[in-house]
Amino acid sequence: MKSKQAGSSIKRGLAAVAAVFTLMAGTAIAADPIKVGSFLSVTGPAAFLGDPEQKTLELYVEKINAAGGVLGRKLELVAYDSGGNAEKARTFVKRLIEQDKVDVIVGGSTTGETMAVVPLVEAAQVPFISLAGAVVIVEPVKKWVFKTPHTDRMACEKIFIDMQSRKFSKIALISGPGGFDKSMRGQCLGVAKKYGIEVIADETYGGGDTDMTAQLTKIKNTAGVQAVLNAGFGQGPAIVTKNYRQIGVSMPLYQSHGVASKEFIKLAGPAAEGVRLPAAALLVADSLPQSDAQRSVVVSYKNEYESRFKSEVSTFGGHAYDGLYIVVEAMKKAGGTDKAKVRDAIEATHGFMGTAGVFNMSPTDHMGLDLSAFRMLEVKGGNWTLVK
Amino acid sequence: MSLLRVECLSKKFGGVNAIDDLSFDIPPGAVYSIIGPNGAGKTTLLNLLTGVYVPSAGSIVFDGHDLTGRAPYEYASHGVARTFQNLQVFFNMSALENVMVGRYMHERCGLASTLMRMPRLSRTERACREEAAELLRYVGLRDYLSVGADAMPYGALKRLEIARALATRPKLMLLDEPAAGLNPTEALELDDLIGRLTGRGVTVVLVEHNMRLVMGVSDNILVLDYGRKLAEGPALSVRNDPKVIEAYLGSDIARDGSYGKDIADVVSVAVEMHR
Amino acid sequence: MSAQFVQYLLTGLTVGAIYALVALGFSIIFNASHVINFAQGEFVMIGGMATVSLSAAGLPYLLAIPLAIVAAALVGLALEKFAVEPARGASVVTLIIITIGASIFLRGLAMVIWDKRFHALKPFTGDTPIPIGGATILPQSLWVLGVTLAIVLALTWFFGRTLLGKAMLATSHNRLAAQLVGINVRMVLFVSFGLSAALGAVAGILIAPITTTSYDVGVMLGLKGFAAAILGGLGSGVGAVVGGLVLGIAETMSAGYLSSAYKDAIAFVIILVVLFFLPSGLFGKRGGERV
Amino acid sequence: MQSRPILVGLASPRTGGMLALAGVIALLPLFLSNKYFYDIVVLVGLNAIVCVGLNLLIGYAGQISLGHAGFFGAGAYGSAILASRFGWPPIAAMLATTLAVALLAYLVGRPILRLKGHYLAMATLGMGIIVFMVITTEDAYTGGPDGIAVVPFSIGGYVLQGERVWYWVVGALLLLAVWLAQNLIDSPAGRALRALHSSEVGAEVVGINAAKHKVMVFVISAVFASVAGSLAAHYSGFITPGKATFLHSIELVTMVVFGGMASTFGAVVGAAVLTTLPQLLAVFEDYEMMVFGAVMMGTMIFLPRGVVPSIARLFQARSKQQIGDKESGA
Repeated sequence: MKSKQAGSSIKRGLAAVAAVFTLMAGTAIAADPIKVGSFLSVTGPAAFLGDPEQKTLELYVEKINAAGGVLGRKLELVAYDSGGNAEKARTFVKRLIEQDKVDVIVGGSTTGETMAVVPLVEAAQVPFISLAGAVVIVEPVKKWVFKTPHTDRMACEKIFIDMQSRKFSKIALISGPGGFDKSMRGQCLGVAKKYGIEVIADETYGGGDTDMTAQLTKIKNTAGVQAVLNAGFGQGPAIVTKNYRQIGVSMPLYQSHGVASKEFIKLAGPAAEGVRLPAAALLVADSLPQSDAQRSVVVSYKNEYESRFKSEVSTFGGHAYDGLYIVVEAMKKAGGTDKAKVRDAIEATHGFMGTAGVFNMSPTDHMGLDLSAFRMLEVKGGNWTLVK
Repeated sequence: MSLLRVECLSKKFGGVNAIDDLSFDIPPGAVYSIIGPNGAGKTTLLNLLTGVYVPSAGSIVFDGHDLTGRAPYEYASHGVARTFQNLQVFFNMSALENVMVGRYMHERCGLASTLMRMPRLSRTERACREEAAELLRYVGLRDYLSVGADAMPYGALKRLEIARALATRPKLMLLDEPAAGLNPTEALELDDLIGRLTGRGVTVVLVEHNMRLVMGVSDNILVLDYGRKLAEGPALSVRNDPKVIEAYLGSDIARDGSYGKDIADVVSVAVEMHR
Repeated sequence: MSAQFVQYLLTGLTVGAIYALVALGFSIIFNASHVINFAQGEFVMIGGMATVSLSAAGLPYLLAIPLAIVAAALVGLALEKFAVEPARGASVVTLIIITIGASIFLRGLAMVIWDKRFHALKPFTGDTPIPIGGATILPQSLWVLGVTLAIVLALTWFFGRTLLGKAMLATSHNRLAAQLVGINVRMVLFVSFGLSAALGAVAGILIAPITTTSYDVGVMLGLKGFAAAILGGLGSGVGAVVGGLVLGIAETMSAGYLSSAYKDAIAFVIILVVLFFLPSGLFGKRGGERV
Repeated sequence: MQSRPILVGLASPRTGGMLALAGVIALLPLFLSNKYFYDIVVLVGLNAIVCVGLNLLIGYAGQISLGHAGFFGAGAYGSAILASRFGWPPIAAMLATTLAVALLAYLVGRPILRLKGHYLAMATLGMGIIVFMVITTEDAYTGGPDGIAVVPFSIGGYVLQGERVWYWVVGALLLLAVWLAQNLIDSPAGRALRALHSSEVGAEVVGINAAKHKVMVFVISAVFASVAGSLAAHYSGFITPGKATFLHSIELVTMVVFGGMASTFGAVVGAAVLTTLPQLLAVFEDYEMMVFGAVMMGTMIFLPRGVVPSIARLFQARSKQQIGDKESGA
């Protein structure tokens, strides 16, 4: 008796859900504005990426529309919060493609969610600019997938070059639990040899860990370590930095571009002094020489963002800026929103000056940045400074 | 020949001997009652005799099988069934289903044929349902066939447990205070029911405070005190045993007044006997 | 070698003390209601985040901290009043799902009221490491250990010496009997939520200067606190403290001597092994049901 | 109770519910206007398969598990690794994985199912977390936190691709899962499970080996989760450890309790509601989490038995009342 009732009430329930679906379907008729789809980790462990990215997209879509839009059409941003969950990202990308019928996608804060949706955008043939770091996104090249941040491999290389110049050859690695951390760890282990660097200690910490002194003590007691590299983002690196000073390790500490924001210095406090990391020029916008070609772009982005949101700019939001403008430029070049033409135009991006550096894409390079786009920074007096 | 042989059985709870070096035999076909003051270890003994507790020492041999230390379901599979003082009815099922659970051992089949719902299973299910209904009628619960156990009165639940125990087709049935909480009419009906059980060839072990019931139906009585055997024998001889009277009169009132009515019963019976 | 050991031990004790505070919160609510309050971690978060925002608003710690604790306690009371109380009589699993819902709600609320970023809290008394036997300890870790000790003592006094505390203890042993002797069981339930929320908040405030805090720190700390409470034996105060310390030390020792990647897994294996031999945890109530 | 006429038999709760579910699955495509909706429904179906199995464990046998995402993840990664890295035929990969997960569940279940209540919850939670940690750490095989790509499912050269094809596959499998679950529930073994839920001692003394039954249902529910995980991996074409987290375990339990414990169709409804809800709530943006939490709390406060049983009870009460009204009116 009970389950018969149950059966009929499911039917009702499903019918109601289906009705809602059809209603939602009905709203997607007008195709007049250019639709830019996005899915970002606005909440969850990667919120520090997704949050500034979303804000940047909103800010600049508004700005572009205020200036008359693109090709006489307004931009419409359709953004979903994936919470850093690859499954959710997949579903939202289906929604963007099938339901919202977006013209292009700029999003994907993390590598995991980016890679999860790659098969979808490839199948649906929608140009997609990822804002995530790992090199696997563009290597091997996927026809419809591009990315704007520097790769983790480049970060490793930049750091190793700096280490080389300081005559370090034996280092320790400590990395977090996230995809970014693991991927960067893998890349660093992969390219270390090329720079004559040997990783003699390799430790990890877990998500939500409150203390890393145990791992660092182990590193401290490993004979021969000359420098330590921490691949990670979020609160982990801040705790590592604090614990590092607490147990009195004197070797130089390198962080990754995953903490390239003022917030890191705030979180780690005085312990951050002397920490080096590779990052885009954005973090040192004001101290760039007037002659620097990048200066005008990064200074204006920094000012726009900080005056609007009253919070410090990060390189992550910059990646969204770069992605959005590469797409806009490509549409202008393609003279419309034809997906294949826009894709070709993105691939032909040349000499575009973004917050991350100069983009020169090609059929074999869907990122288009080189090592020169990275600057080595050091925390001095509670601020980022360029390492000369 | 005995159906159940208990030798030197002991059970300790943190240094206290709840059952202390107890030995007895139960012949088949009898009604064997276990009485004793509160805390004498009667329920502990039943728990030992059904595998709910593992004995600290001693052995339990049932129907020629040494079951010492075995799990309750193994006791059941050899033909030991029981009811509980604190009801262990399946309140999430109907009365009928409760009894059907009791048929479990005689009906179960392989996982694969269960999942695929083989036709054979439907047939045995139907037979099981009918037999369970028959048993409910047998214990006088014909009105409760499809009623949820959570909606049944206390007296009916006690009989439901008996029906469930019967469904296992036991050789030995242990009843833990079946009359507790019943009104006099229901208690009388119980008398009759126990009589019919032995008629079916089931040996009955009865733990009970209601002395009229015990004296009326028992072939043999075991009197426990502090986990030890105080007396054992036919109803008449136990009644007249001064040690038994002493135990009941001397200790129970002082120890615990909660079973006042039972004590009064015992006292009146004992005093009557002594005259 | 031994300096290394001391370092692991000090770290483990600090982390473990925090787990212990969270576990105590679990146990107090469990005793009053037999509910595992999965929103316990959110109290930790509220404590830390409220202190961050209050001190950012210019309040000194002496004001900000008590206010944050009161705020968390109020949230705990509200949780009891508006979510647990109306569901009285529901099954334990249902109540657990309600607290999971509450924890998602509170996290969402915190995200809207505050933000999604990590925040640092200044240590109470500087951050110059103090050397101990070749290892070092932060002054804040001493605060963590000291305050935890003080709380454990205070709770011992509360449950052993005060009427309300005894009433709460009595309720946990036998709810019906407690009701019969005139204890207001609903009041006990209410107070227990307030008390464990306050404990959670204290944990959150103590640890924030060491680890930073954000709207979702409660998830992991709540989980670890639950693990500690189970390890020690649900409902046992001693168990919660011992469970927390053992868990914390097990984690750092595994990270230090075995594998940092699997340190949490090792900690959970230890818990599973303990439960295999002691199915009610280290100090849990023994004995089965009576039949 | 006499044998019932065939017609009544057809309309029995079991058959009726199955027919209703089959009807919904058959008719739902009429409302699904694009692949996105199909995708959601496929995800609902996969979650529902897990929940139907989990409900056998939680709702019927009364044993909690906060680790089933571990089995789901193990199924997904087992299939993914065998099929994508070692080139096994997907069907063989899935079967081997399912067997391995069943064995894992058996080995884990035997010791931990002796635990009761919250202790069991903790033990299963710990087991799930250990599985998760292995998946994220052994990145040489699993791709680590970033996940790995999975080849499409194929049987004998026919490749299962596209949401619509998967819709029918998952729909059929869900029906199968419900059918198996219902068969189990309406059997001696099913009654044994419900019995030991209510009183373990009571069940033992009528000859039920409680430990064996608990392990059996634990293994069955793990197999359901593992198969759903394997399918999810092939369907998505890419998997990350996200689906193996303890948060997902809690999500699964929530679906079961939300829909209604000890109700197979409740499990399906719970999966449907909690899978679609985040999609509907996406419009709330920053407030999504709050609304989701509030919906969960509210539902459980006002429908403490879960959606389906509570509503069923409501209807029963009403129809009884109507009959009463008629009788008194006549």
